[in-house]
Amino acid sequence: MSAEASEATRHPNYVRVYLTLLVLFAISVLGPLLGHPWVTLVTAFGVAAVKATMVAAYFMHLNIERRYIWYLLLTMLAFMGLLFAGVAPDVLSQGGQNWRHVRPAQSAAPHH
Amino acid sequence: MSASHASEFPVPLASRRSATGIPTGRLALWWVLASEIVIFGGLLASYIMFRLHHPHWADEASHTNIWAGGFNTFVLLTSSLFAVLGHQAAEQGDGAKAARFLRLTVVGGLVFLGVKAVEWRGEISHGFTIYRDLFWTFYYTATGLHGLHVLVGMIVLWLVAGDAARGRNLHRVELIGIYWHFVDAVWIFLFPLFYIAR
Amino acid sequence: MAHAQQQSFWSRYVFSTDHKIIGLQYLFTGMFMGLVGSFLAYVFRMQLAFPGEPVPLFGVVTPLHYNALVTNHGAIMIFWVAMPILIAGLGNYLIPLMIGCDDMVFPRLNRLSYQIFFLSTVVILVSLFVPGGGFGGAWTAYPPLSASAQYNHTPWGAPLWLIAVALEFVAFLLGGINFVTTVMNARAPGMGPMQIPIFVWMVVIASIVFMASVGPLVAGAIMLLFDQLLGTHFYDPKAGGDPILWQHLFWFFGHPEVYVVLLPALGIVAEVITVFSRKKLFAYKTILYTAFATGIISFFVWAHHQFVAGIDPRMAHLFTITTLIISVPIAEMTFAFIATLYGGSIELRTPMLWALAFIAEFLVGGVTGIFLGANATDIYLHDSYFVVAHFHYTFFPIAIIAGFAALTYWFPKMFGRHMNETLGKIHFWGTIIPFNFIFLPLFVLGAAGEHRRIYSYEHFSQLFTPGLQNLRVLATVALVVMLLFQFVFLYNFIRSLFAGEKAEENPWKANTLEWLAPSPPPHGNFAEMPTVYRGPYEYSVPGRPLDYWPQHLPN
Amino acid sequence: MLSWLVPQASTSARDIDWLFTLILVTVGFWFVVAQAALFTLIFRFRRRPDVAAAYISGERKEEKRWISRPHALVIVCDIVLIAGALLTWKAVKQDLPPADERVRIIAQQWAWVFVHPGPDGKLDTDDDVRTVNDLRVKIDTTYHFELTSRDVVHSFSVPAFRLKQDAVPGRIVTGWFRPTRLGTYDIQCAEICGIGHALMPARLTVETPAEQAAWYASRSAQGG
Repeated sequence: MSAEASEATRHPNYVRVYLTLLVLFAISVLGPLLGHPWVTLVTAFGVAAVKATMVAAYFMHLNIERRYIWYLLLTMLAFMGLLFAGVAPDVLSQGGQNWRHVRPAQSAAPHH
Repeated sequence: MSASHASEFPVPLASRRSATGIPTGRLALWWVLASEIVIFGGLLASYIMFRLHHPHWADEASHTNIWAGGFNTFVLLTSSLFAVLGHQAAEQGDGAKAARFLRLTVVGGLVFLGVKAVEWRGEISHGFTIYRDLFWTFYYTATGLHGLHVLVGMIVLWLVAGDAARGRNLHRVELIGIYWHFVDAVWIFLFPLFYIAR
Repeated sequence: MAHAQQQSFWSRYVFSTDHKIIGLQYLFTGMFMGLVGSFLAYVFRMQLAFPGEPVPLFGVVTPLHYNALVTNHGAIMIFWVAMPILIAGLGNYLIPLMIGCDDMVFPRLNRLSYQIFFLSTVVILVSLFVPGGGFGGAWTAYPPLSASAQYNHTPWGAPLWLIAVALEFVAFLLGGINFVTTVMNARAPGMGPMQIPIFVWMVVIASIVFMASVGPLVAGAIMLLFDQLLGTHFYDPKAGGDPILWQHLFWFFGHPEVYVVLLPALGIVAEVITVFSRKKLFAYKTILYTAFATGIISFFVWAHHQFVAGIDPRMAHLFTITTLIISVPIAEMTFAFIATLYGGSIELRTPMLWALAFIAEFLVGGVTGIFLGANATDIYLHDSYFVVAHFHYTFFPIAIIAGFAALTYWFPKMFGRHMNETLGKIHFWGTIIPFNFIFLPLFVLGAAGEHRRIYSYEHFSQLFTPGLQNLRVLATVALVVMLLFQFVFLYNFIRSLFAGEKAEENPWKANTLEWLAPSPPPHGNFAEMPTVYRGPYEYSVPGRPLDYWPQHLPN
Repeated sequence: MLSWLVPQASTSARDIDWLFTLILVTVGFWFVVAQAALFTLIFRFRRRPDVAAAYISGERKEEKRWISRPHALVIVCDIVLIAGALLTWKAVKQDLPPADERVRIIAQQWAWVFVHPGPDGKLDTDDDVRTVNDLRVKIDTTYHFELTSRDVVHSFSVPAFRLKQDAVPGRIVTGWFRPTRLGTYDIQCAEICGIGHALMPARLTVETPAEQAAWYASRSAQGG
């Protein structure tokens, strides 16, 4: 029980974390208004990564969880990176060595 | 720990052991989330690849409602705060207070789904249906799958809140909270992927 | 449930939360589906040997039938036989016993997992009889063929097949989470990581590999189901989709899946060969580390199934390298198993015969995999009968040979009686010899250029020669002989359930904790919860009167 | 080795058969060694009365040698095989030698459509010859093919050429072959494509330039 009590005292101030998240959220919405693609990329996805990490660390208590739970979740993310790296040369690219996509001209027109 | 397990179901000794030091329920929950990461990960990795393959998807994405999506981000963040405050109350043994916070979280989920319903309705009525373009197929599939998780989370939150109000199974307050934060974290990525990037 | 003494048949055997009952439910469902899958194989092999002739117990095989037969044979044998028997059945039955606790950590989740699995079984069986017939797009279900009834002509069969597979995934995700959590948290006091029996380790590694690899396919299956039922275009190139995406999502799961079933099979072999050679397992830690290495590398090899599928040819190099690298840990593990026999006192009881046969036959499957992992030879051998023979030399040892090793080894524990040894040996030889005569000819046929999933070779002049047709007939006759010998097993199994010689707690004089429990173990397993004092393979320790030293005995 | 079972009718066939033999010899060696070790040990250490089993943990260095040395040897063999596979793949699949002629191959449920370049040796001209399930090529001529599909995934497979490539809708895959032996060979579809999967048996004829010219002439006589 004493272990649990000491865990509780290590909890962060949740409201402060929440307010930080709201500020980050505002940045992610306002960033694209500058209209610069790199700024959008950083404010949208960089900030999203920071926000998700904060939620995981402080709300899901990964900061006081056993360390290998981090490793477990990050390993799963790494496997998704692996999947992306293995599939992108075929699905993302327009063509490659000795092959190319043939697609009907894409437009915003409805396909039915 | 063992006292809160009291229920009609005879809990086996196995469930009460903890060789890792992590309570069994929480340990299992981490594995659930690990398997959820790869489900959402597979869907979103596919989406990102298609998105980068089709430049015209940026135009399609400009038709999503960034204000609705942004408001929903705010709602989920707030409901996450309620969930974690509920956990704090449960840790202090105050089941009634925990239940109040969990029910507030459920309200957050309801608002989220309500906004989502209005948003979808508007999009569909403007012709942005699931068939319009593959972008919209991904949009409805990803946000739909996420919405399903929100719905399941709300139901479980409601059940856990009912138990907590009577001081039972207080350890579950933390578990459903962790799940809810995960659903929140998924939305944190869906929001820029489908709304902001255009 | 409150009154344990007055349990009805239903609450005791059907809605039980006891891990042993659930394990047996999985086991018997898997065995039943094994019969279904074998029957499908019998029908299409008969068609290949005697094209156009009506097959006894079935009738004339049309192309639509044939496609549905091979598709569902593959899917059933992997998802409804290998997975439930090796992982869910034996895992459920043995994990709590082997780690010394009374049940899984989530008994009701466990029951739910079986119920979902049972539902998936019903769906897959129903899908064979719906209008249009069962799905016939191969167990890999490549779109656009699988995505549209316009192409596959099975408007009901295809979605039902996919739903059944998805339900099966959900069942095994729930089961896998239960296994991993149980082994992490509920081990008996004193059982450190290096005191866990190899079989338990293998099921845990397999469950983790399954969990990490199946996610993208779950997402992919949702997308495919939307294509089938809603008419979306995830995999339709005409509307911006990409059929290759499915292939990647499928094989990202599909190849690790091979190791998901292989690892528990290797675990069974480790348990059996140590007991029947009275030897400590050679290099426990090495075996464990090679299993981890195999699990991890298995995520890096998937596209070797797609060398000629239209992927970028530069990627094929990377996947050839990783594929050949994975032979290293598996070869090392095999060497360790063979080395375990050195200096042993080998008794060839039925389970031991099966375990040794596993090593001998799996070697064939292992070395022939090199031909397919090497990208250049795969150009020729891809989708030929060489592939079919290769993976049957892996999956048959995994699912059938290791399965029989496990059944014959743990039968006394599960049912408190012994199986008949003579009938067991007859069944062993009657299975192993015909097995080789089924699949060795298929290597030759594949090397001669015969492709898979072709219902009749009459239209191919180079393949419809008398010599090659004789090989097809040989394979089919061998299959029928092998299937007939399974009745020996069924007779022995059922007879021994009721009239076998009574078994004591530890008939094989083994070390692991399950042999401490009564045979069959009651609800709660152990009269007194055991404590562990040593590793599971302390056989023939010098200076001790007995040649085994159970894990639970104090020094 | 493969040429005992199926004719070797292209340059790629020669390369791939060579690799097949290399792998066969290497893994055959391992197979024989491992099986011999297994059966020898089973026989040598069969149970005998009053002979107890040895206690070997396999964790000590001098014991581990027994698996670590074969392990190192397996790595060496793997490197050799990887090198052989990669070089062959590069020659067969990646590097396109300069084309003498081009053909277009279009798969559909359930037939193969072949577009021959015609007497002028060029595709997309008026004298192109379209055939169904009948591909005719000249011996000792390097062909590039453009492969695609109209509906589902098919696979263009000519066992005698050791040639196989999936035909994927929405993609055009380019490959090459150079026939070296006259004759008529089977073309199979190697990827399940529906009810008629077994009913796509096309024929590939390797002929002399004179024979092909005569065939083109007879086609235009019929057509014109």
